[in-house]
Formats: sequence, structure tokens, C-alpha cells
Amino acid sequence: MTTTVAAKPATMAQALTRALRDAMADDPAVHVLGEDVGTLGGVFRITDGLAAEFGEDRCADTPLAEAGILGAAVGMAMYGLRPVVEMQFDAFAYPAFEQLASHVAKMRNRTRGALPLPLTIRIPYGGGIGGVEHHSDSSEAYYMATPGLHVVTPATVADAYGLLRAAIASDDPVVFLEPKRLYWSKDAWNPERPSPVEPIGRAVVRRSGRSATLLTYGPSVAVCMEAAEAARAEGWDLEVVDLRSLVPFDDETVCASVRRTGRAVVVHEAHAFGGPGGEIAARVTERCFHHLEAPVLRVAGFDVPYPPPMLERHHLPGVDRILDAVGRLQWEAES
Amino acid sequence: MTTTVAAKPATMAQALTRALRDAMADDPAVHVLGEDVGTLGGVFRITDGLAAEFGEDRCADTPLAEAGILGAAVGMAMYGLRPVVEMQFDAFAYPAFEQLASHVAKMRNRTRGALPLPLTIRIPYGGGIGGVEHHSDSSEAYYMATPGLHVVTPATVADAYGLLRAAIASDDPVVFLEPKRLYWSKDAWNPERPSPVEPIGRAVVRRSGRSATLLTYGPSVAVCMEAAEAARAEGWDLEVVDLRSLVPFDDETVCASVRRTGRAVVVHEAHAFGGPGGEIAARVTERCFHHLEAPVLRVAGFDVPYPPPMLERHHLPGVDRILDAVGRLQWEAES
Amino acid sequence: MTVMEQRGAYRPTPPPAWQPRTDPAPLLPDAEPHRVLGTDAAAGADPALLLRLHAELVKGRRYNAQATALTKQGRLAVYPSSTGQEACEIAAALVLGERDWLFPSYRDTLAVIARGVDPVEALTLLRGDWHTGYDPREHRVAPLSTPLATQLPHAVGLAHAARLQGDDVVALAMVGDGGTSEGDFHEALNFAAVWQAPVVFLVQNNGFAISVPLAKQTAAPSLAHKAVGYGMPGRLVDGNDAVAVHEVLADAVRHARAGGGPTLVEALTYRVDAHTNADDATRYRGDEEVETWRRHDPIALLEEELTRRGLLTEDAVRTAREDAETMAADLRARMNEDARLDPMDLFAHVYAEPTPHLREQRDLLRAELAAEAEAVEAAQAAETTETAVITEGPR
Amino acid sequence: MTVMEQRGAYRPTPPPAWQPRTDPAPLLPDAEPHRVLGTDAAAGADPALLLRLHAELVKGRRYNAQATALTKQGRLAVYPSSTGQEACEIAAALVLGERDWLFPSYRDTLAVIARGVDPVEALTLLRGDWHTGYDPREHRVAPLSTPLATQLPHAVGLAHAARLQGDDVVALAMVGDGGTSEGDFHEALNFAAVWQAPVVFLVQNNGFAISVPLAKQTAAPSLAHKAVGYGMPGRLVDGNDAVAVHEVLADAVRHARAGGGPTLVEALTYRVDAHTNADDATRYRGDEEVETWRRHDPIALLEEELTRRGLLTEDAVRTAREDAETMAADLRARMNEDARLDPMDLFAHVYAEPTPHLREQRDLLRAELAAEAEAVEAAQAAETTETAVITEGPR
Ligand SMILES: Cc1ncc(C[n+]2csc(CCOP(=O)(O)OP(=O)(O)O)c2C)c(N)n1
Ligand SMILES: Cc1ncc(C[n+]2csc(CCOP(=O)(O)OP(=O)(O)O)c2C)c(N)n1
Ligand SMILES: [Mg+2]
Ligand SMILES: [Mg+2]
Repeated sequence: MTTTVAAKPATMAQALTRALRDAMADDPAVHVLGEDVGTLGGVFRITDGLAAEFGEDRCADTPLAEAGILGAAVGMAMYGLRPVVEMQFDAFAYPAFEQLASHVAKMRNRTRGALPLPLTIRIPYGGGIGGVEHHSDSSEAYYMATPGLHVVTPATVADAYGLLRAAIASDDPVVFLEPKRLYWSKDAWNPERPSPVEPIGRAVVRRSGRSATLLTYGPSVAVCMEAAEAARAEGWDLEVVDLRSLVPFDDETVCASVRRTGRAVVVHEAHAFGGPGGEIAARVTERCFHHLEAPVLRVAGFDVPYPPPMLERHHLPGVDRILDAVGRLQWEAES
Repeated sequence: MTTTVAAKPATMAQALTRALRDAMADDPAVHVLGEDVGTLGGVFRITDGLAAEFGEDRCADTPLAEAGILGAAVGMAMYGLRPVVEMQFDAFAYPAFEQLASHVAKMRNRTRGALPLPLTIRIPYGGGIGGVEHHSDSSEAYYMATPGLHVVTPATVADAYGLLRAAIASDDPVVFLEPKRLYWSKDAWNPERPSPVEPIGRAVVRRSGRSATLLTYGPSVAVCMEAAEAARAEGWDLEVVDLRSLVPFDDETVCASVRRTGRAVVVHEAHAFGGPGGEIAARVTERCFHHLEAPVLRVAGFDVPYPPPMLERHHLPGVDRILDAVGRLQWEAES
Repeated sequence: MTVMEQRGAYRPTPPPAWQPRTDPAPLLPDAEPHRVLGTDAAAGADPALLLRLHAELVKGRRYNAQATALTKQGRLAVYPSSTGQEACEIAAALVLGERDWLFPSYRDTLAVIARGVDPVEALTLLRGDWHTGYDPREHRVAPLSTPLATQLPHAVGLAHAARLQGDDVVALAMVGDGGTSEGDFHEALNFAAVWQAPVVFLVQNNGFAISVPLAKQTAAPSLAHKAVGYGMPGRLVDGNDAVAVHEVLADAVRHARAGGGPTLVEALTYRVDAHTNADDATRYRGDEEVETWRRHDPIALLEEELTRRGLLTEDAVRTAREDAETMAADLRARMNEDARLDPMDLFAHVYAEPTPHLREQRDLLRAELAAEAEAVEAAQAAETTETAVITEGPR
Repeated sequence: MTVMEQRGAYRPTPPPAWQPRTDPAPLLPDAEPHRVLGTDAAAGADPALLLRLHAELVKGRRYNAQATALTKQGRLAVYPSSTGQEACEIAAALVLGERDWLFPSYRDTLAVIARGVDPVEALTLLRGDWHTGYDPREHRVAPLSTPLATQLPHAVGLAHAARLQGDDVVALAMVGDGGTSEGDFHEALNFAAVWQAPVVFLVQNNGFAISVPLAKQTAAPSLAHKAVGYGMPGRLVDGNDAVAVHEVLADAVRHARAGGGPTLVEALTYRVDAHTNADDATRYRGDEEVETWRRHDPIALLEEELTRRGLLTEDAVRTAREDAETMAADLRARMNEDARLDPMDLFAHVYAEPTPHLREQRDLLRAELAAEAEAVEAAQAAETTETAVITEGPR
């Protein structure tokens, strides 16, 4: 019926907006709420046009109170809605932490399944945009450490659409982390036939390689792809796995890759100590120990509060730091 | 001058009370605040007698608002006091999460050292006491993932005193996690000559062994000691390392032990996924890879919301589960 | 660049929107709490309501006593008694219609069962076999909320969602005096007022948050005075006067249902028992204060009026007492049965579908349980000749 | 067990402590905001104060303009202008004594520099070379707080600590209308009132939280009406009337210093510029509203009075303008110099002593920087023959 339209470049921001729009159009239970999401369309314009199309009740500006927003969304979900909450920036989700940890993550379990919370919490996260303090945190470690939550993050335009649709369709609460420095990244993408809803929980091999595996997600995927290109000059053929979902974790895809390459580096912006990489390295090692030629290494943000804009380039995992880590994978031992 | 008094059995609760008392007596800047800490002496009676001895201004009942308590403590510290905050239970520290993550952990760094926060946050944590929902969380993963905090937890009566004194003496914020099921545990301890102030950041070998190392802390130390005893029957001579401090982490002591034994299991009550054990296993593996005969394994709480009292015994890492893990350390490979 | 340079352009006038957006006067609570019992207004009270309230209060008090007794027998992990506060508990449940929702705080088991939840299911949390024992949707009763005040935004969201869908639903949310200090209280009331959500907030001011007396909790003229700061009416009521509480709450529910928005009700009452069975109230308060409040007992207040009107017949007294005893006996009997437990439930409801790593953990526990069962069997077999010791606890 | 069985023991009486603990009437704000300029009271205003305010307001506006210009030149990451709100900003700083503390919100750079902080140091956060650029203890100015309302409990704690030590210190804490919706606002005000801490809370109600207008933020008669719910006085003032704001704040500071406890002041003002340079205000508000407020400009209001009194001499105008221009030129010049940066600072202040794992990371960065420097040198050497490209960004 629909004429096939060729894929055109679209930004991740556009794909996210489109996902929200389609979800709202498909299901009247989907409601968006948050600070500035209505008239303004959000500070990143992800909710642009939704209030105009669906009314301010379906895309509602709230008072400035994150615990109140998330708490109200819990009540809305209890009544059968599918709220999509926007937290304005990563660090401004912290005031809602109690609602998240004590209610959002626990309500289904508490009630033996009687009160599921089909709730999506969109959080723009990560740095690299020159944001001042509190605007560049990578807080996924907190969410990973909270059973009852799904934690998902796209790295491509297509996944932004597919994963957000999947998050909204999920009957469980999903923390949906949007890599804010990729908002304006472009990809060929066909908005007339958007990518199918991605199942949550599947990693994907973004680049095949045989020397070592880079395990990464969100904003660091592009950096790893760049590193993999650069690594060719050093004679390394790197595989890049985009985790896409931190919870559930796709051990299968990850371990298949690491078993093949025998070496792995986890790359993320979040802090190293107590960060996501610890879990990832530990579980990969538990499962692939005898396939490993070297310990799984981590390239991550330093264990410091996120730096001011002028210093962030020193903090963020970059190509050189990734290649240095690859170089430390004990290649001598092999030959 | 003081006559030497023989060590008598004391509970961890008594040692903590004594540490607070001595700190307050030594330094008028030390103030205690929290819910029910004054007249009542706290729901666990750790602050018992302090309001009577030092007045209600120095040991103050606050309104019921954890963010307010911690936020006020930040201001008090900015004015030169050394506040010691009591959070009534682990899960009731969550409302204060924003103050903790965005201010307590960052104020020194934010101001290039001009505003250090000598602040101690006491949090009774962990399960095993038949507490209903929200009364048994092990939330140390959140604190470990927050640079700027020290995270400390005692496992013995003497350490309870020494580490709490050190926490209060520290010029940095310390999250002081009190294993609530050890409050009534007893040890020979001499309150007339309390143990010296422990430096923060040193692990200790609680039991030497040659077969494998159990890396643990807080409430799980006693369980590991019991497991080590039981392991003798299986022919395993287990070493038990009590980490005592999660931040800073004592790589030296830990790695020395693991290099010696070649095998390690991390044991804690906190959730496995995204929990402290991931970090510990990952860093031990990074540093001791070629000494390891098997991957570092983890025995931890399940990745579920803390269970109700009647089911908690199935959740908590017990002796059998630890021994099973030790049994999975690929002993065959050795012989 | 300075203003002076552009002076011609300026014609200072008072800016717009300075009038109060809402008239504060009607939002302020009266200086005296609303009372019916012991006043002339009592004569107008419906006899059927008086008798209904009486029967429920008597049963409620009996429930408190029975539940406290069960803690002593080790059948409940802990019980926060609402003795002395029965009027609030019962009225809160009775004013609600079929489709309305109740959002109780941890002390409000009485309100939960007065709404129709099975008394044993209502105790699941405190017994320790699971967290919430009833289906919240079946009874329109949210889980008893342990983290204080955190359920209030839920009530607002639910009521708002219902209203957006054109449903005629009111949410009544309960919180203690201590809970009003939490940020979530503030955020919930503000959202409710801005959204004009059909919510009634009932603060039971029972004088204490565990050991902390009201004077250390707030310096406000009354907690009801907080309402004006959100733009909703605040009402003060004698929380031990069941008829007055019923009247004020019923008014607020009607107001909310009619689209009038939320109301904050402060009921002045007293926690006669200790915080819970585990608490020692003598550490922080004197008998005298307790005695004063015992003389303002909700049941006694109601019985005075019933007696005055000749409604407290022997029959009524007997029925109320018998009903209460029947309930207590049933509760005792059922609570003395061991709870049915399935350890595998740990994994069943964390997500709609267990994640792969939860499935691994589930398999681990299943294997452990099988091994345990085998050991028990083996031990039982061995018992014919010798005594086996089965260890309990996390071994 | 039922009450009836013990009826003899009961003598219902009204319970104690029902009187409002505090008289609410004096805590309520007046219906009309306090004004001085344009009223008879203006005649009594101290000429020196008027001129001082004027000079500071003019300088403040110039600062806003200059800082906004610096964002266009890429010298500031972002700037939230307080144009139109200068009266509040300046008065907040001027009412404080030497030992008092100011707790600014993120928009309050003007108040910070009016308190004596170097204008360049005050911009460190927004320039992006560090977080806080000044020593808070030197100036008794807390860091500009980005997470809204979170600085309010700090102000309470600091004021309380000072009072406990017998120090004569008042804390003035600033927050926006949007910030009043946060839980931390509530908890801070409650703590302050219970502790009778010497704190003045200044809410600049500028009509918006980014794009969200006040009507979506609160349904209250005024934000000042929130005060009664904590048991502290609430005051409403025309926030564009510098003399009135100064008067109300000075009163509140005096009251606090004298042991009278906290005050909540709501200043009615308007955010004339967009939220920040990055914001597009046309998306959510019309020019007309902005124009109405431009006609109620704080500088114009003040100049009217100065003119009426003959105080706005050519000299005064010239001096004010010149001072502002000097400040702006100095700011421009100094902001055009590149910030001095040391990447190793990342590790220097996380703890009093870097932890072992921070030391490892520090060494890693140090090695990287050394390698980078080497590469630059090598490239420069090579440049004699060919052009070298030095990559920027996280490579
Ligand atoms: C967020 C949070 N903090 C602390 C507690 C621990 N706690 C349980 S009950 C209680 C006192 C509650 O007082 P109030 O709100 O007046 O209710 P009441 O007990 O009088 O019914 C406290 C501090 C809790 N349950 N939740
Ligand atoms: C806790 C928190 N949530 C969200 C934000 C993002 N944010 C920055 S400014 C702002 C609006 C603030 O409005 P208001 O309090 O009225 O102050 P104004 O901007 O008008 O000065 C928001 C939502 C933040 N800084 N902190
Ligand atoms: Mg109470
Ligand atoms: Mg504003």
C-alpha cells in the first residue's frame, strides 16, 4: 500500500520524536510528562510537536519536581496508562531516586505481578557537549544495580526508534538512556517505514573483527568504531559489540564474540570504579575464562566528578586511550 | 596513668556508641543528627546517651526528611562542624541521594578544596534480621559508583570503633555502613583502651589459607569465616580477606592474597548484577590474571528486590553457597 | 546601554498578575478543629452511620489488640498499632465509593481491612511471607507504603489519570505528621493542586514520629495550614471524633469528585500505643499525656453520643463485641497456620519475564532446594537409626 | 476488650494542644506586594541608598549584556541572564553583613559579584574552566547551585551551625519560582522554622521555569503563602522595586539576626531575556507580556524617583555609566584571555588525598599528556618541511 520511500538522513533526535509520536498515535494510554516537554518540546526538542498533536494532557508540562513527576507517573501506570517520563538531564534524575529504587523497580514484585509498571524513563545522559556541572553524568551504574529495571541505550538512529518503541511497549519499567551527544548524529533512516520494534536485551555486532572485542554502548560506540578503523594501521582487526541493553544483558552475543577473539576491552564514559565495566568484565571473565589471552580491560571515565567543559576531552575515552588498552592485551604472550 | 583493664565482651552497637561519644568528647565540632537519635537514642540505640551527655543541640532529633538532614549537614560542615548523620535504615537513605551524589561527593572538588566536607553518614545496612521491605537493602554499589565518597564497613567490634573514629576524623565524606545484623555480635574488646583509630583504606586478612581467597566485608565476613572452617572438611584451606573499606580499595592486600592462592570468590549480600563484586572481580583479574587458576567468582544476593523475612535465608549468601562456588574454581585443571 | 539612554521608552506601571491568583481566605483551616460529637450538631447525625462507625471502631480496636498479641507469639514480624486512631482509619475507608482508591501508609492496616481487604492478606507484609498480600486493583487499595510519604504522588498520578479518562474516581491518601516533612509530601500536594486532581490527603497527626514529638517536626500553626501554600483548602478536624472525621472527609471526597480539586485534612489524634511492639515509648513520653488522650478516646466519644440517644442497646453492644471477637478468633486461627511459601517466588515477579541472569539464579536456587530436600529425605531415612540435625538459617 | 466494658474509666474531654501553636495571622503575606517607589514612602528613602542601588543596577544590567555577548563569542558555554531581575540580585547582596552568607542559585551571578566576588571568577562555571571559581569561605558566598533548590538546606545548616556557636551570622538563600516545587525547598524551610535558624529565603518569582509559566507551577495564592505552612512569616514584594526589595530583605535579615527565625520573601519580577542564550522564548510566550514588564523596569522605576528628587545628576549618570563600562571592558578583556588550565586538576581535589586508584589514573593521564606534548613537538619540528595536523577532541 505505502509507496516505498528511500532512506534519508535523519538525526537521532528526530527518530526519538518519531518513536514517541508513533507510540502515542498507536496507543492512547501513552502519556508523556516532564519539565518543559509541552509547549517548548523539551530542552532537546525531543517532544517537539507532541502537545500540539495530542493535546497538553497527553504531553504535559509538570511542576519542577522530579520525584513528583516519577511518583505521579507510577500512579498513572497503576491506573493503566503507559507514562513516558522525561528527566531533563542525567543528574536531575537523582531527586527521583527514591521513587525509582523503592517503587518503580519494586512494584511488580511487591504485588506478585498485580501492579506492573509499564513506565519509560527517558534520560539524556553522558558528556561531550560542553555542558556545565550536572549536565554530563553517566549514571547507568546506579540503574544497573537496581533489580526490577530495564536499562537500554541506543547508539544509532534506527535503534533510537526501535528501542524507544520497545521500551514504551514493555510491561516493565525501562530506563531509556539517550546519549545526548548523538542527538544530532545522522544516519540514513527511513521514517516512512521505521525500523521494527527491537526486542530489548539483544546486543549487536557493529563491526566484525578477529583480534579483540570492544564491548561498548551508547555514545562510546562511535568512538569504538573509529578506534577500530584506526587499529587497522597497527595490524589489529577489532570487533565492536554494541550492547544496546545493559539490563537484560546479552551474555550470549558478548561471550560468542569474546570467545572468538580471546581478548576484550570494555569502553564507556561512566566512571571506571564501581561502573558498568566492572560487571561486564567480571561476567565475561566468569564465562570465557579459558578463552581469554589477557584480562578484560576497561577504558572508562576517570573516577572523578564529571569535569568542566574545557577539561572533558581528557576525561572521555578517546581513540588513543582505547588503542593503548588494546595494546596492553598482552599480545607478546601469543607469539 | 589509667589502669589496664582486661578486654571484656562488648557488642558492635556498644563500640559504635562509644566511638561517637569519644569523638564528641574530643572535638566539639562533632555533631550528631538524624531521626530519633536524640531522646530515643536511635532505633538501634547507637546514639543512646549522647543527647543526655552533650545536649540536644549536639545530638539532635530532626524532622523526618532525609534530604533535609543531609543537606543541613552539608551546610553545617561548610561552617566548620563535623556532622555525623544517621540514616535510619539503608533504603531510607534514598531520599537523600541527590544531596549525596550532587553535593556531598562533589563539594570539595567543585571548590578546588576550599569547601571540604568532613561528614560521616552512618547507614545501618544489610539483612538477616527479619526486617520487612525497605529495611534490609545493601546499597553500597550506589556509593561505590559515586566518586568523592569514602565507603567503609566494619565486621568486628574493634573495627566498628576504630573505623567510625577514622570516618569522623576524615576530612572527606564517609559513608559508614553498619551491618545491622552484627549490632549485637560480641567480641572481646577493651573499652578503656579502645582500639586505635584505623586508617581508612586497609583490608585485613582475617584468616590465612592457601587454597583460595574469600574477598568479603561487613556482615559476610562472619559467614566466610564459618565457610572457611567448614571447607577444611573438603580439604580446602581458605584465606578470608575483610576489605573493611570499599573506597579506597586496598588492591595491595587483596592482590597479594589472590596471587598467593590463585583463586578467589567475592562474597557479599548486595545484588550480584552491577554490585560491588563486579568491580572487585574485574580489578583483581586485571591485576592478577596470570596468577589465576580460575575466574574470580561471586557469591551474592540474587538480583531481586530484597525478599520478605520468611524467604531471606534463601537469598543471603550462606556457607553452602560459598562452598559450592569454591568447588567451581576448576580444581581439576590443577591436578 | 544603560536604561537612562533609552529613558523615553519607559513608562513604569505596576506589572500585571499581582492579585493573588486564588483567594487565600477560604483555604485556611478554622482555628478550632471541626467537632460533632459532644456538640449540638451531633443530634443531626444519622443513627445508622453512628452504629456502623461504632461497630467498625470496636472491631478495629480488637484487631489492633489481636495483631499486637500475634507479634508476641512470633506470628508477626512487627505491628504498628493504630489504637486511639481508629476513627481516622475507619472513616477514611467508609467515605470512599466502590471505584475510589485508598493509598495507605504503613500504619493503616485498619483502613485497608475496613475497605474490604482480607485481614490476613492485609498482614502479609508484617507477617513476612511477602510484601503486599492483596491485589491492589481488586480492592482499589494501594500497597501499604513503608517509605513515608512516597505513596502520595502515586495517589495524585492515579487520580489524575482517572480524571483524564473521564472516570469518576477519587483517591484518598494517608500520611502521618512526620511524613509531612518529606519532600514527596510537598511535591504530591503541589502536583495535585496544579492538576486539580481529585485527591484527599489525610494527615493523621498523632503527635509523634516514632519518638519525635510534633514540636520538633514543625513550627506551623497547624499542618492543615500547609494547604494554602498549594492553593487547596486545609481542614482541621478532631481525629478522635469519628463523625466529624467522616463528615470532613466525605465533604472533601464530594468536592474532589465534583471537580473541585484536592483537599488537605489534618486529623488531630494520638498514638496511644508505642510506635510498634518493638518500641519503648517510656523513653520519650510520660504516662500523663497518654492518660489525657485516653480520656478523649474515639470509641468512648462515640458511645457517649449513642448512649445519649439511646442507640447503644444491649443488642448493639453484643453484636459489635461478638463481631469483633469472631474476627479476632478467625485472625488468630488463620495466622497460626504457617504461611505457605515458595522460595521460587523470589524470581517470579521481578520482571514480566525473568532476564537470562535471573533464570541462572533461579536454576541455582532450584538445585539448592532439591539438594536440601534430598538431604532431608536422607536424614529422615537415617533417623530410623540415629538423630539427624537439619540446619536452619542461611547455611 | 471493647471500650464499653471499661466505660467507667472514660471521661471524654477535648484533648490538649489544639490551639494553633503559632498565630497564623502575622505569618500571612499582605494581599498587595510591598512597594516603595512610586508611593509616598519613597520620599523617606535614603538618597545614598538610592544612588548606590542605581549604580549597582546599571552595572548589573551591563554585566548581563556583556556576559550574553560573551556567549556569542564562544567565551562562555552558556549564560542565564538576570536582566529585569537586577533589583532582586543587587538587594540580596547589599542587605548582608560582612560575616553573613549568600547561597545563590544558578542565575544569580549578579548577586555573587555584588557581594564582592571577582566577575571573572564568578563566571568560571559558565565559562567551563572549572566548577566554582571563587573561594566560598573568602566571600561567604556558596557555589552557584545548578541543581535547583538543593542549596537551601545548606543555607539552613550553615545558619544553624553558626547560631549554635553563638555567631551572629545570617544566611540568605535564593531560589526561583520553579525551584519552590522541589522537595528540597520544602525540607529546607521546615528545618529552618523548626530550628529557628537565621535564614532568609528569597524566591525570585520571574514568571517562568524555562518555558513553564507560574500557573503550571503552582495554584497557590502566592508563593509567599507557603510560609505559614512552616510557621514562618511570608512577605510579598515588588521585585522590580529595588528599594522595596532592599527594605523587606533588610527587615528579614534583622529579624533573623535578632533570633526571630527565618522569613520567606517572594519577589515578583520577570525574566525579560530568554532562559539562557540557548533558549528560544518565542516558543512559549508573546512579546506583549514582555513589553508590559519592560515598562515596569527596575532601573526605570528607580530613575523616576531619582529624577523626581533631583538626584539623577549628569554626574551620577556619567559615573554609573562609566563604572559599568569599565567593568564590562575589563570583563571582556579578561574573558578574552584563554583560561589557564591544568588537566591534572581533575585528580587534585576529589579527596584530600587521591586514592590509590585515582593515582593510577592520574599517572595514565600524565603519560598521555607527555606523549601528546612530544607529538606536538615532533610535529612542530616536522613543520619546517610539511604541515602537521594536531587532532583536537577526545582522540
Ligand atoms: C522515608 C522514610 N524514612 C524513615 C522511615 C522510618 N520510619 C518509620 S515510621 C517513622 C515515623 C513516622 O511518623 P509519622 O509520619 O508521624 O507516622 P506515624 O508513625 O505516627 O503513624 C519513621 C521515621 C521510613 N519508613 N521512611
Ligand atoms: C533539580 C533540577 N532539575 C532540573 C533542572 C534544569 N533546569 C535548569 S533551570 C530550570 C528552570 C528553573 O526555573 P526557576 O526555578 O523559576 O528559576 P529561573 O530559571 O526562573 O531563575 C530547570 C528546570 C535543574 N537545574 N535542577
Ligand atoms: Mg505520627
Ligand atoms: Mg523562574
